[in-house]
Amino acid sequence: MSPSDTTLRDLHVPTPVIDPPDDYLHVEQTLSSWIFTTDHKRIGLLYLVSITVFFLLGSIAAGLIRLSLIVPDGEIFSNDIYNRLFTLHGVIMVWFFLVPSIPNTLGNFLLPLMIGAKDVAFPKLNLLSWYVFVLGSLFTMFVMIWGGVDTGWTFYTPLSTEYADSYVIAAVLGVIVVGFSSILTGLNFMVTVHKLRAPGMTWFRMPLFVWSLYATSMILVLATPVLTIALILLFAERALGLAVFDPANGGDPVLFQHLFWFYSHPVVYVMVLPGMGVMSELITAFSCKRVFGYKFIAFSSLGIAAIGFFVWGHHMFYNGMSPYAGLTFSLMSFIVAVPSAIKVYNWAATIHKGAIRLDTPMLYAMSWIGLFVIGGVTGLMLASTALDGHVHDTYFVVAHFHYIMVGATVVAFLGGIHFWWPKITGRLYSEPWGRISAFLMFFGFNMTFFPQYLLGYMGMPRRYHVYPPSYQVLNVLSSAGATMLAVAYIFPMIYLIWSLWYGERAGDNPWEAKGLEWTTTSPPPKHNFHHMPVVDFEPYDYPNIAPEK
Amino acid sequence: MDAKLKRRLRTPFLTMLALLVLLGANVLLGSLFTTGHAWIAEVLIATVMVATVIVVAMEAHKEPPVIRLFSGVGFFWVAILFALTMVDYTTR
Amino acid sequence: MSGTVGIKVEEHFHSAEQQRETARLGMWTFLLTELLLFSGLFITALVIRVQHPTSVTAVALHLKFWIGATNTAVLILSSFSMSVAIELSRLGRQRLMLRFMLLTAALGAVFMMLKGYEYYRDYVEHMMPFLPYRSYELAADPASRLFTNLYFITTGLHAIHLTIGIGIMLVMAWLASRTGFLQQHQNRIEITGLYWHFIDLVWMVVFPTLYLLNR
Amino acid sequence: MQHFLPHFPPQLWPPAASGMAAEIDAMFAAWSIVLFLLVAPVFAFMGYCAFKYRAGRDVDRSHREARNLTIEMSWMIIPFLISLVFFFWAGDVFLQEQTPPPDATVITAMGRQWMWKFQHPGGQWEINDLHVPVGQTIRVNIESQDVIHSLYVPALRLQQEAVPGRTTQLWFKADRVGAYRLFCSEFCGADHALMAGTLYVMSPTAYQAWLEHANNRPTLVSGGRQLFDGYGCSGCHTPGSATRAPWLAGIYGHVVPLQDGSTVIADDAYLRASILEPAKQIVAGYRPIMPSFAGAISDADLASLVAYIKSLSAGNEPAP
Repeated sequence: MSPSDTTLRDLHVPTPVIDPPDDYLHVEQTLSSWIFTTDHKRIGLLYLVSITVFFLLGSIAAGLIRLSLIVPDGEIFSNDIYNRLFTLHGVIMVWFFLVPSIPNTLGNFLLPLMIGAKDVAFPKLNLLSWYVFVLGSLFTMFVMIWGGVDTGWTFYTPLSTEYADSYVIAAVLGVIVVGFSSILTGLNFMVTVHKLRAPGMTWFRMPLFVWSLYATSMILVLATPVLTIALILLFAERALGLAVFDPANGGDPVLFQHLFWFYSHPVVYVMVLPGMGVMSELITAFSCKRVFGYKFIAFSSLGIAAIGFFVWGHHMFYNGMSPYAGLTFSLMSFIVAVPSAIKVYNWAATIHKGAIRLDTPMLYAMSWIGLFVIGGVTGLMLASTALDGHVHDTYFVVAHFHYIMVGATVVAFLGGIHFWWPKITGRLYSEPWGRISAFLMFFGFNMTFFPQYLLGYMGMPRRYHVYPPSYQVLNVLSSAGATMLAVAYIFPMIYLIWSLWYGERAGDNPWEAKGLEWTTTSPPPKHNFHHMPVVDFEPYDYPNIAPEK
Repeated sequence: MDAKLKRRLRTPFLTMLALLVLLGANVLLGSLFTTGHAWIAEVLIATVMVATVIVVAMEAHKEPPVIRLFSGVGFFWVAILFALTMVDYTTR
Repeated sequence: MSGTVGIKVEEHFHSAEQQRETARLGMWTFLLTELLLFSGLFITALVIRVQHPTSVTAVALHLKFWIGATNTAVLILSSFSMSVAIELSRLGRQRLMLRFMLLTAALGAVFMMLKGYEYYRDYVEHMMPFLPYRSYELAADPASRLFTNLYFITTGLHAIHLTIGIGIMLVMAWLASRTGFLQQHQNRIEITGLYWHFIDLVWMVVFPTLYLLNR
Repeated sequence: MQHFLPHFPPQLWPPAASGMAAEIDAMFAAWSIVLFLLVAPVFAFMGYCAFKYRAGRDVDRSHREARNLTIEMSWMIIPFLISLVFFFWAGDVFLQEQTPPPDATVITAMGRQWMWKFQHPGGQWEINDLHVPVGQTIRVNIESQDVIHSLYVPALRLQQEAVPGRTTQLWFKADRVGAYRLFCSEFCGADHALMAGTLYVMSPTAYQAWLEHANNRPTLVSGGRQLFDGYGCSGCHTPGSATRAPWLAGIYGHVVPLQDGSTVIADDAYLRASILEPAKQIVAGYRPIMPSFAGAISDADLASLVAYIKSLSAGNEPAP
């Protein structure tokens, strides 16, 4: 140290004043500023943490299921434990992870940013929604881990009402409570999109992610109450003796299934639609090109949400429902595939003549399209009545909906998290590790679930902990794939958390993407924008000629 | 009670009268006919009552288009639920 | 006089008008969910009616038709009283509005008392098949249990909604007992009114569904 | 863990035992090919574009379109119309499945936790296995005593749920002699996975012989063993089960200590009473958790169960 330095210090030269960061992460640091926050970005992070915990729990259950199925004779877990495990896995993954996954984390964070609003329409309701979610889901978790529920996540009567010897009442109550959280979020998003758009933000200037969130919210608002009432009737029958479905008195257990699937099929689109929205953002950003057929994609989201309500009976072809109803539902299911196909073709056309960067989010996007398409076309097979007679309730169905729910929702969720991570945290993650994880995810996923298609066509019924030995090779293969999949989940958790401290600073727009959320700082200030935006540009206005590298 | 208030209360009052009359008609039908096709008239009267509440009492007619849309669109979904469920039960 | 009525604009809204419309749209969206909730019960009722028409008629003849009809009238009156309260709130006449809100809540309470009496009659007349220790009037007709049970679930769920409505009404009345309420929160009265009218509307469907059709 | 070494070679296609099964295989194959043709070009195109138009490559990017109504409408409508072929094909087969021919032989299937009971027209019955003659139309009337089950035979590419309170139907005409798997495919509780058996498609003469052969009717004891699983007794009355209940091997004829300090000799009457009214005489050290089977079990089944319990000698593990 040179003497001049010491003299300078001794002269009490004031240290340069650094403005404390005023972004939403740092503006207040107390615990109560987090748990009583009404800031949609912080609530999004609260949700992110909660659903990650549930995802871990659900994955552990899945891992134990795959472990058990390595041997055909059910020696690893007893029937009761196995049944409780897959019920736990189903309930957690559907209601505590997939339904809130993209809408409540990325959606909460991005919706106001993307339409240029300061917050969602009802910030307090938004926080209430998180509390309701946490209370309901923790209660259900407690019940399912300490007591156990062995009805499957579908709670079919009369197994759930009379015969199951487990804690159905409490679990059903918890799921009803979590339903209110979905309703509040959906309500909030719908009203926000209608009423809080920035000046100039017309409907056709909204990002496609917002369109898909709107369609998702529509489903949440219109479908969740029917689940609530179905479960209330179940609760009344089991807990209070107010039987409505009881076959011993002439009640119809199929009616419960009608009510249940009126919710539970549309809710599949709650899982997929936000994923499709994320895809539209990723593909345009990494093709550096305006999306092909904006209006078709936008309206196809609404189309899926609406037609999705007409198809629930394709879960019920062989349960004694009238064959004419079966044919009606089958036809509607063929129709609902149309808007999904539109999207896929339009994304392919978007890539054409773009300037494509194969960064981590784009890798997730590409694998998303592959997995979603496989899941989608096998869905068409399942919608074909007679074919469903063979593969219904087999591993074919299991593989199909995992291609949709994991392949489409989880991959989109991870892709979206990677894409917006710099915006959320202001940091960049390690790109090489990101790419490795994306590849692992794709291969691990296919290795886990493709064999299940074969198993299903071979005739292995689902929810079997004991199975004929000739199915073992494919089961072992599937379990091996599951370990790879587990690694692909753990990697991002590690390097994303690592990046919080050691990641490079991201800057406002590391991907050179378009959209209002990239015009503000990373992380955004508490009220999202330093100057409230006025929108006078079209969505995805990428330059017509790709930038020179 | 001043004139202004009186003028404003005319619609609610007439709404109440209309609803009571409709209810009276329905009760009459219900107490006179226990079988037959009186149910068609009864359902129609109930539908008119519901429409009156939504349009007049809840002032949907004064609202911006989006709220008018929301006040009606729910019935479309109710119709889906009813129609497709009944496809099953009427053709079994 | 109407100059004294208004809304305190919250931070994330541009204008009072935007906030007002947002709140109303939010309530209408919530009512959409309520509509779908109850329609799940109505479709159940329809299915039971289609599958067991004679049993349903047998049950309907045991339900207290006249109490149900009176209760419908009570709710129509309460809706009127709510409408009056809303009109008063728009004119800024807070004290008179307060009385009509209390009247509305009181009419709701009358409904609940009649409902309670109806349940008591059901108990006396052995129309509670879910009570294990008590015989059931229509025991010879097992399918009738389904509709009787649905009657209790539907009226019970409606009663819960009405109780919440009365609660909200009392809280609003308590808030409105302070001066200056309407200058800041006139909006809330309108929102409460929407909910109240809707509960009324639900009963207008419940009444024919359970008591009236083919009795 | 004798099954830890996987079974090689893996079977990758299920056997088909009826004409309808062959048709469904054909439908599956045709569907797969059509879907492949609809999807593969998209994947190939995306792969090609991702390679050709990588950022930084100097390629022609002019004439970029943001929309094209003709193209969009055509890829919306054409695949849909193609797929409709399969809607009609599948729907046609589905309606055939749902309308059994009038001349079929009727077999009754009763599902209950966790067994299938099949009853032949001549009164012969069997548990979990079903014997049918080849080349003859068989209609199975399916009922359930408790929860929803589903009778599923992969080799027939067919299943039908058993809904309590109703009778559903499934029909088939097996055209290949053999033994095929039969499952319950709708989750029905703890031992759902064990509710499985075999469909034996036999030559008509063999079937006749089977029908007439007395040995094919289960003896009291062997029938009782299946009922022991079927009524769920084995769920608790098995060594090492999660729910603690006394293991019954060798109990017959011995002295049993009861909760209230008294003792009783386990004779026929005691075994019967314990099944019908288990709460009356609780064995010392156990909790009164067993449900009553009064009214839920027929006298014949009760006799079989008691016979089975008697047949268990001390130390004898239950037959696998």
